[in-house]
Amino acid sequence: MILYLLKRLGVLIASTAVAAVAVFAFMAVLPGDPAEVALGVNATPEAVAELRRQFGTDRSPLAQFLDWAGGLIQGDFGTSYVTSSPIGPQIGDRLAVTAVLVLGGMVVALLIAVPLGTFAAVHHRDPLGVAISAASQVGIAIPAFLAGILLVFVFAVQAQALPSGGYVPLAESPGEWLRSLLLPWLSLGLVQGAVLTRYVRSAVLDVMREDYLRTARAKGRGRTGALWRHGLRNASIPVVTVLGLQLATLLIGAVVVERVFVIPGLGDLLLNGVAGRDLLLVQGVVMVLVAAVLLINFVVDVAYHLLDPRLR
Amino acid sequence: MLRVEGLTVRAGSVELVRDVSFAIAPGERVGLIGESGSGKSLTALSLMGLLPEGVTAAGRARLGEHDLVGVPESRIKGLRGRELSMVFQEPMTALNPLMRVGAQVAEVMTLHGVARQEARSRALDLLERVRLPEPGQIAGAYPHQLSGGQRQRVMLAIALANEPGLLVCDEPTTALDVTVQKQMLELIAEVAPALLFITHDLAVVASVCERVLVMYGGRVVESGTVREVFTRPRHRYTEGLLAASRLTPRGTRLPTIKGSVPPAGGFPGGCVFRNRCPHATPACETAPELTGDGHAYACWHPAD
Amino acid sequence: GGAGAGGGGTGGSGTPKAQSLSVGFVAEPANLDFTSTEGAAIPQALLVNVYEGLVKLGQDGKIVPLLAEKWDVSADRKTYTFTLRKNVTFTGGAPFTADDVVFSLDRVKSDWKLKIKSQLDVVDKVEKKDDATAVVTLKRPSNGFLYTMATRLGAMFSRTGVADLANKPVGTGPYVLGSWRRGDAIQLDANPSYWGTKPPLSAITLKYFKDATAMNNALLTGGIDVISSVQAPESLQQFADPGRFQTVEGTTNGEVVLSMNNSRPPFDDKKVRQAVRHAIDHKALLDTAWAGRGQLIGSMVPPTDPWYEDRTGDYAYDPAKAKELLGGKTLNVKMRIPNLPYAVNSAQVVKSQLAQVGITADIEPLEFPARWLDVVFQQGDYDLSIINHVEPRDMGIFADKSYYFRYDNPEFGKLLASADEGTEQQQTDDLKQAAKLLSDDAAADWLFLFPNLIVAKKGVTGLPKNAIAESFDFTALAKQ
Amino acid sequence: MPTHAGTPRTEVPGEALIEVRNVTRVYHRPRTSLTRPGAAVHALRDVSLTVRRGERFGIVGESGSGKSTLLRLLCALDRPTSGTIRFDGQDIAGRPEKRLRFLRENLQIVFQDPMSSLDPRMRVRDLVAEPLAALGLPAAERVSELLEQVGLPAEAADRYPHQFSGGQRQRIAIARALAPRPKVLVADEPVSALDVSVRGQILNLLADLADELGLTLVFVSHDLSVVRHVCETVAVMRAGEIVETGPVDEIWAAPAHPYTRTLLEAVPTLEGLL
Amino acid sequence: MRGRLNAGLVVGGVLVGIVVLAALVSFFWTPHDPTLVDAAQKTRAPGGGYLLGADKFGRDTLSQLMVGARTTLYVGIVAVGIAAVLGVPLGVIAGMTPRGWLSELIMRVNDLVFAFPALLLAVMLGAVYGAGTLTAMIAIGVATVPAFARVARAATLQVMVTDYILAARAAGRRRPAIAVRHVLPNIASMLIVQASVSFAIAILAEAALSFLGFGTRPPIPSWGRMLQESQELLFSTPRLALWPGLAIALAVLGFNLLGDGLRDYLDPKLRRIRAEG
Ligand SMILES: Nc1ncnc2c1ncn2[C@@H]1O[C@H](COP(=O)(O)OP(=O)(O)OP(=O)(O)O)[C@@H](O)[C@H]1O
Ligand SMILES: Nc1ncnc2c1ncn2[C@@H]1O[C@H](COP(=O)(O)OP(=O)(O)OP(=O)(O)O)[C@@H](O)[C@H]1O
Ligand SMILES: [Mg+2]
Ligand SMILES: [Mg+2]
Repeated sequence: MILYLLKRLGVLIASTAVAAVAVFAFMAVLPGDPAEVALGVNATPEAVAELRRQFGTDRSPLAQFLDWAGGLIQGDFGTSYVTSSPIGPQIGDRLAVTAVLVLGGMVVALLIAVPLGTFAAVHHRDPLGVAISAASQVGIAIPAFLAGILLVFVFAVQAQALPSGGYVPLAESPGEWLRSLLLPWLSLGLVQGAVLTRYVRSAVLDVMREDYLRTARAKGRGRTGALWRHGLRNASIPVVTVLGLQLATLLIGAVVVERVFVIPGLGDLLLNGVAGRDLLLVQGVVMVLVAAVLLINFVVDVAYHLLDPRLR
Repeated sequence: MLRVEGLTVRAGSVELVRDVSFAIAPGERVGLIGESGSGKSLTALSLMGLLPEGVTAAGRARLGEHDLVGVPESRIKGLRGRELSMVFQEPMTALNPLMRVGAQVAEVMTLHGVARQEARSRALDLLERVRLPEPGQIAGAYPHQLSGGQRQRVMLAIALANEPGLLVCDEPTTALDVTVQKQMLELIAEVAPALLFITHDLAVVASVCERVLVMYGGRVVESGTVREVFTRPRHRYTEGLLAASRLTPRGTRLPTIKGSVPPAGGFPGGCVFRNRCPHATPACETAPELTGDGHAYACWHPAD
Repeated sequence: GGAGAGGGGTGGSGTPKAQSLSVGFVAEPANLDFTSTEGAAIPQALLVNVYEGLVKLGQDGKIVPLLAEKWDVSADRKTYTFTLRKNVTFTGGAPFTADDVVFSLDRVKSDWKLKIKSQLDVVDKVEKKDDATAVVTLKRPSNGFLYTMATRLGAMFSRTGVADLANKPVGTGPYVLGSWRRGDAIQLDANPSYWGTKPPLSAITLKYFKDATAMNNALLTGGIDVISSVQAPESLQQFADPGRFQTVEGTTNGEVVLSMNNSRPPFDDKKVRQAVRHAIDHKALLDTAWAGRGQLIGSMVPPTDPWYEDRTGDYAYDPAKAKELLGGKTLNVKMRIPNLPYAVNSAQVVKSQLAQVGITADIEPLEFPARWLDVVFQQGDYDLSIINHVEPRDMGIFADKSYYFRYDNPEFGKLLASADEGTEQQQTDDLKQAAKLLSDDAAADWLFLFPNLIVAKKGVTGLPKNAIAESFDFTALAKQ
Repeated sequence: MPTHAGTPRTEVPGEALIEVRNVTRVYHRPRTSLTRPGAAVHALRDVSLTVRRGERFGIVGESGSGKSTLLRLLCALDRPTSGTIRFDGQDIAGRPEKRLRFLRENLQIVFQDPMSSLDPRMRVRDLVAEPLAALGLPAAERVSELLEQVGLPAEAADRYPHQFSGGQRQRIAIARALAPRPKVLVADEPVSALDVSVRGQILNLLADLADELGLTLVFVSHDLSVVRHVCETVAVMRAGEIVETGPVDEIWAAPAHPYTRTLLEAVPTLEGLL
Repeated sequence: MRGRLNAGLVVGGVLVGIVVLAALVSFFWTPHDPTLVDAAQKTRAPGGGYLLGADKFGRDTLSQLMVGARTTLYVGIVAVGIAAVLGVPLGVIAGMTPRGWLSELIMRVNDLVFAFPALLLAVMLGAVYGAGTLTAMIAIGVATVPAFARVARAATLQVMVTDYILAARAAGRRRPAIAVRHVLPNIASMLIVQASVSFAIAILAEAALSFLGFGTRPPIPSWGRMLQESQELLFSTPRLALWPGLAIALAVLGFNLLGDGLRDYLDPKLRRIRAEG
C-alpha cells in the first residue's frame, strides 16, 4: 500500500511536471505579445519594448519557463501583465469559489443518484424503476447551461425566490451565500446526478447478480438487507471511479455554469484571461485546472485501493 | 423432514425443472446427480427461495412444518441460514471480497439473534471445526487471501453456524483439486445433518450419500439407494452415465452416450432422454412416470 | 458655467439618505489605470466619478466647467487661462492647486503610455500663475483642445497620488473607490469631503456581466437597479411594465462602422465599396440586428455633434445598382469581427444582404479585444469588419492612413487640419465637408448609431440620457 | 462391450522428439512493499522430460502445479527462465516467432475450454483454417476434410462456435490443431470442461486420430485415471516439479512418490465404494 | 443467435435516424435559405411556410434546425473519428503488451491528456487558431482520445487472456494479425458503444462551446448557437429556445439510447458464449 502510494505520488508529480511543460508550451504558441496587448492599439514602440523588459518576455522561453515553474513550486504564479497584480491570490480566491461550486454540485448529484440509482436497480423490472432510468436518460441529454437557464427562469425570474446570479462570499453573509449557490449547485448537480444515477444503477445491478449477495441471502438476509450490508460498498468501487471522472467534468461544467450565474470562479477568470490576453493568468488557471484533475485522479486511485482489500 | 412434491421451475414458458418429488429424512444424505443443465441447481435454489429473477417455482416443498415454495420472501428469510443452509459451487465469488472472513461467519449468527461478542468467538470455533489451521488468522483475512479449498471451508462454516436441520451443497468440490476435494467430502460427511448433495460426479455421490436422485432434462429419472442405482441402474440414462464414468483400460474404446445434452427447452417431449437413448421406441413419446418403491425410475424400456 | 454636477439629472434631494444602487456593466476593467491601459471600461467607471478634469462634456454636447470655475481664451486662441475652484481636495486631503494642473498635463507627455496622448501634442506649455490660476499655451489654435480636456487626458491627478494607479485611484470626484472584488464588482463610496454638491447616494456598486441575459435577469430579480447599456435589445419587452421599470433611450458617440480595408482588393476599388453601401438595407439591418433601436447615420458624425448632417440618403438601398457597380463580379471576402453581440448580429445581416448582390462574406468572430485588435486593428488583415467606434469626435481616425481602414485621401486630412485651426464656423463647415467626403468615397459604411439604452428600476433618477462622454456619470444618480 | 481403439504402443519407444532439460520458469508478482521485492512464483523448477516419437505422454498434477506453464513453453508461447527445450533436435526456447515455422507446422495444441479457445467472432471455416492461413498454406479443401475427420458435418463450416455444443466445439478445436498435419498434438485438459457423456466421445476421437495419423500426444490432465486411459507414459507434477515419471501402469500400481500415492488415494472411484 | 431488439435500441435508432435524415435532406432541400435574413419575417409565429416560425433575423427555424443537424453530426463524426483513430490503436497496443514500457507510456500520456478536458482544450485552441467548428471538433476529439484508449485497452486486456488468443499464437499468428483478426472484432462492440456515448457527449460539448462563443461560427446554423441566440427572447418567444433545446436533448438521448441498446444487443451474445463454455 505504501509502495503503491509512493509510486502513485511519483506519477502524480511527474504528470504535473509534464503538464506544466505542456501548458507553458501551448501558451507560448498563443499569438499576441503581452506587452502590445497591455498597451493597446495606441502604444508607442518604446513603451512596448520597455514593458517587455519589465515583464521579462524579452528573455528566452527556457528562462521564462524555469522562472515560472520555479515560482509555481513556491505557489507564486507571477504577476499579471494586464492587471499588474499577483496572480496567485486571484487564482486562490477563484479556486475557492469554484471548489465550493463543484463540491456542492457533486453533493447534489450524489443525493440524487445514490437513492434513485439504487432504487432503479432494485426495481429494474417495475414501472417506477424503469421510469427513473428513463428520466435519468433524459436528464443526461439536457445541456447544463440549458438547465441553468431554465432554473433561473423558474426560480429566480418567475418565482423571485432566489437570486438569478452573482456570488456572495460566505464571510459577508452565510444566508445569502447559500442562496446565491443553490441554483448553480442544482444546475450542476441535476445533470451530473442523472449521469451518476445510471452508473449507480448499473453498478448496483451488477452487484445484485454477484454470488456473495446470494450467499448473504442464504444466511437469512432479505434482498434489501443483503444489498445494504454487502452490495453498496462493492457497488461503490466502480462508482468511485466514475465520481472521479465526473469531478473532472464538473470542474469544466462549472465554467459554463459560472457564466450563466455570473459567479466569479476559475472558469470566469480563464475566459477573461483569454479575452484579455492575460497570458500568464491563463497559464496559471489552466495549470491549476489541470493539476486539479490530476489530483482528483490521484485521490480516486488511492481511494480505490483503500476500498478494495484485493488491491492493498 | 424435507418433503418435495411436484416441484416445477419455469423461466417464462420454458419448464426448466418438471414435477420433481422427493423426501429427505432427518440425518439422511441424499445425492442429486446429473450432467450440466439438468436442473440440479434450480431445484436446490427453489428450496432456498433464491431462484434468479424471472424464474419461478411451483409445487410444494415443506421443511418440517414450514412451506418453502410459493411463500413470500419474508416468511422463509428467517429459515435460511438457521433451519436450512446452502454451500455454493464457486468458492471464489461466494464470499464478499470487501469483508473479513470472520465477520462473514459471525454475520450469519448475529442475523439469527446471537449476540455480537458471542458470534465472534463462535466464529472462531466454527473455523476450527471445519479444520482451518489458525482460525484466528483466517478470521482476520480477506477472502482473496485464502485458497479455494479454504474458502469453501469458510462457506461450510457459515452454513453450519446455526446448526441447521438440512444442508444443501451445490457442487461444493467441483472447483477444487482431488486431494482437497477428498478432505472436504470427508468433512461434509462428518458434520452434515440431513444433506442434499448436488454433483455431476457419480463417484463423489457414492462416497458421501446413501440415497441418490438422478436428474436429466429437468426431471428426476431414477432414484434409490446409491448401491442399488449404481449397481443395477434401470433408467437408460443412468446406465449410460455409469458406463461413461468408468474409464476402461488404455487401448479400449470408451462407452459413450450419443449426441449431447440439449440446451434448456431443447429436450424432446415424452421421455426427455429418448433422442439420445439407444433403446428408444415410439412408446417413449409419452412421458414415463417415476415408479417403484425405494428404487424408482421413469423409463419405458428399463435395463435389467 | 455654473457650479454643481451639471448633466441631465435633476440633482439629488436635499436629504441624502444612506442609499446605494447597483449598476450592471458589460466590461470589467482589467486594472484602474487609464493612463497606461486602453479600453473604455476604466474611464467609464472612474472619470467624472472619481477623477475630474477642469471641464466636462455636458449632456447636450457643450463643454461646461468642472474643476475650473471659468476660463479665458486669448485673442489668438492659443492661450487658455483657467481659474480654478477653491477648497477642492483630493481623497487623502491634499488640496488641488495649479501645481496639480501642471503636474497632470505634463505627466501626459512624460508618463502616459497610450497613443491618444498625441491629442495633447498641441500643448506647448503649462504654467502656474498662482495657486488658483493655470495657463496653457498652445502651439497653434485648436478647436479640439478644450474638448480633449474633457476626456480622460484632462483628468487631474494628485502629485502624491500616482504611486499605484492600477489599484488606488486618487481623484477629486464625488466618489472614491470603496472595494473591488475582481471578476464581480467595484464599489464606489460617496466622497465625504467632496467640494461640490454631495452625491445623493452613499455608494454605487458596478456589477459586471459578460452575459446579456444574466444582466437582464439580475435586473428582473433585483440583483441590480440599472442596466447601464442594454446588450440584448430584443429583451427590452421584459421591462415593458412601467410600474416596475423605466427605459431611457438616448444617443451615444458610437458609430457602428462596417469597415472596409481600403488598401487591398477588392475594397481598394471605390466602386466595390460603393456597391457594398448600396447593398445594405440599413433599416432592415437595424430592425433585425438591434431591434430597431439606434439611429441611422450616413457618415462618421453623430447627431449630437454641431457639424452633423443627415447623410443617410447618400447611398440608398439598391441591390440592382450594387450589382451594376460590381459589374457582374462575384466576390469572396473575409469579415473579421469582434465577438460582441452587436457585431455578431450585424454581421449575419450584412452577410445575408451582401449575398444578394454576389458578395460572399465569411464571418470570423475574433476574441475582443485581444485578437481582434491584433489581427484586424494592428495588422489590418481583414476585408470587412464591424466595430462600434465609441470615442467622441473621432472622425479624425480616417485621416491616419495607417489606421486599420487604410483610407488615404489627402484632401480629407487637409479639411480636418483646417477645421481644428479655424474659427468655430470654419470648423463646422470643414467637418461637414469632410463627413460628406468620407461618405462619397465610401471609406466605410455606417450601419447605425449605437443607442444609449438604459433600463432601470422605477424610481431611479439622474440617469444620463446620452452617453456622449467617456464616463458613465453617476453624480446625479439617485433613488426615490 | 467396448471396442478396441488403436494399438497400445508401449513396446515401440521411438527416438526423442521433445527434450526438456532443466527448465525453470519464474514469474514475478508485482512488488507490494518497499523493502521486499515482489514474490517470485516458481511455476517450474528444474523440469526435465523426454517425449519420444509416437509416444502418448501424460502429465498430471493439481491446480497450479505448472502443467499449463510447461505446455506453453513446449509450444514456444512463453520462454523459460533457464533451461533448454529441443523439438526434433532444434532448440526452440526464446526463438522469435518468425523462426518457429517448423514448430508451428509440427506441433499444435488443444485447450481445456473449447469455448474460450474459439474466437466467437469467427466462422468455423476460418477458425479451422487459421493455422494454415498463418503459415501461408492453402486451406480450401482441407477444411471440409478436417471437419469430416473429427466427425462434424461439412455445413458446420459456415456457422459460429456458439451454435455448437461443448463436445462439438472441442471437435472444432481438434480439427484446427490437425490442420497443418502436425506430428505432435498437445492437449491441455481437453475433456475437463465436458460432460461425462461427451467425454468419452472426445477421448475416443483423440485415440483414433493418434492412431490414424501416427501422432505423438502430450496430454495434460488433473485426473490420473483419464491419463491412464490415454497415455502409456506419465509425469506427475507438483509445485513446479516432476516428482515421478514412468510407465503409467507401473505408477498406477505402485506409486513410488508419496505425493503420487496421495493423489491416487484422493480420486473417488465407483469401484472402490460399491 | 443475435440479441433481441430492445426498446432503447429502437427509440435510439429512430431518434438518430431522424437527425441523420434531416441532415441529409438539408443538402438538397430546406423550406427556406437558413441564413437568409428577412426583416419582414422577424420572430414570426409558426405557419404559412414557416412551420416552426422564424427567429429574430427572420430566418426559418425549421431550415436552421435541419442544417444544424448537419453541424451536429459533423462535430460528432469528426470528434469521435479523431478519438477513435488515435485512441483505439493506442489502447490496443497498450492492452496487448500490458507490462511493457510502451504500454506504461501510452497510459501515462493518456492520463495526462485526460487532464485537459474538451472545454479547456477548445478554449485554448480557440484562442490560438480562432474559435470555430473545426477547433471545437479537434478539441473534443483529442479530449476524447483517452476515453477510447481506456476502453480499448480494458477490452483488449480481457481478450488477451482468452485461450483463443493463445490458440492463434500457437497457430503461428503474429501480433499485427492477432490485433486485426481477433482483438479488433472482439472489442468492436465495446467500441461501438463508446462511440455512440462519445457522440452524445460531443454534441453536448459543442452546444456548451457555442454557448461560450467558442463553437460554430455564425451564421452557420448550429443548435447550440441557436439556443444561445434565443436567450434574449426567452420571455417573449420561448419557442426559439424550445426547438434547438429539444433537438439537442433528443439527439443526445438518441445516441445514448443507441449506445445502451447496442450494449444490450451485442452483450448477451458474449455472455451466453462464456456461460456455455
Ligand atoms: N435464470 C435462468 N433463466 C433461464 N434459464 C435458466 C436460468 N438459470 C438456469 N437456466 C437453465 O436451466 C437449466 C438448468 O439449470 P441448472 O443451473 O439447474 O443446471 P445444473 O444441473 O445445476 O447444471 P450445472 O451442473 O452446469 O450447474 C439450464 O439449461 C440453464 O441454462
Ligand atoms: N503469467 C503468469 N504470471 C504469474 N504467475 C503465473 C503466470 N502463469 C502461471 N503462473 C503461476 O504459475 C503456477 C503454475 O501455473 P499453471 O497454470 O502452469 O498451473 P496448472 O498446473 O496448469 O494449473 P491448472 O490445473 O489450474 O490449470 C501457478 O502458481 C500460477 O499462479
Ligand atoms: Mg449447477
Ligand atoms: Mg492449467
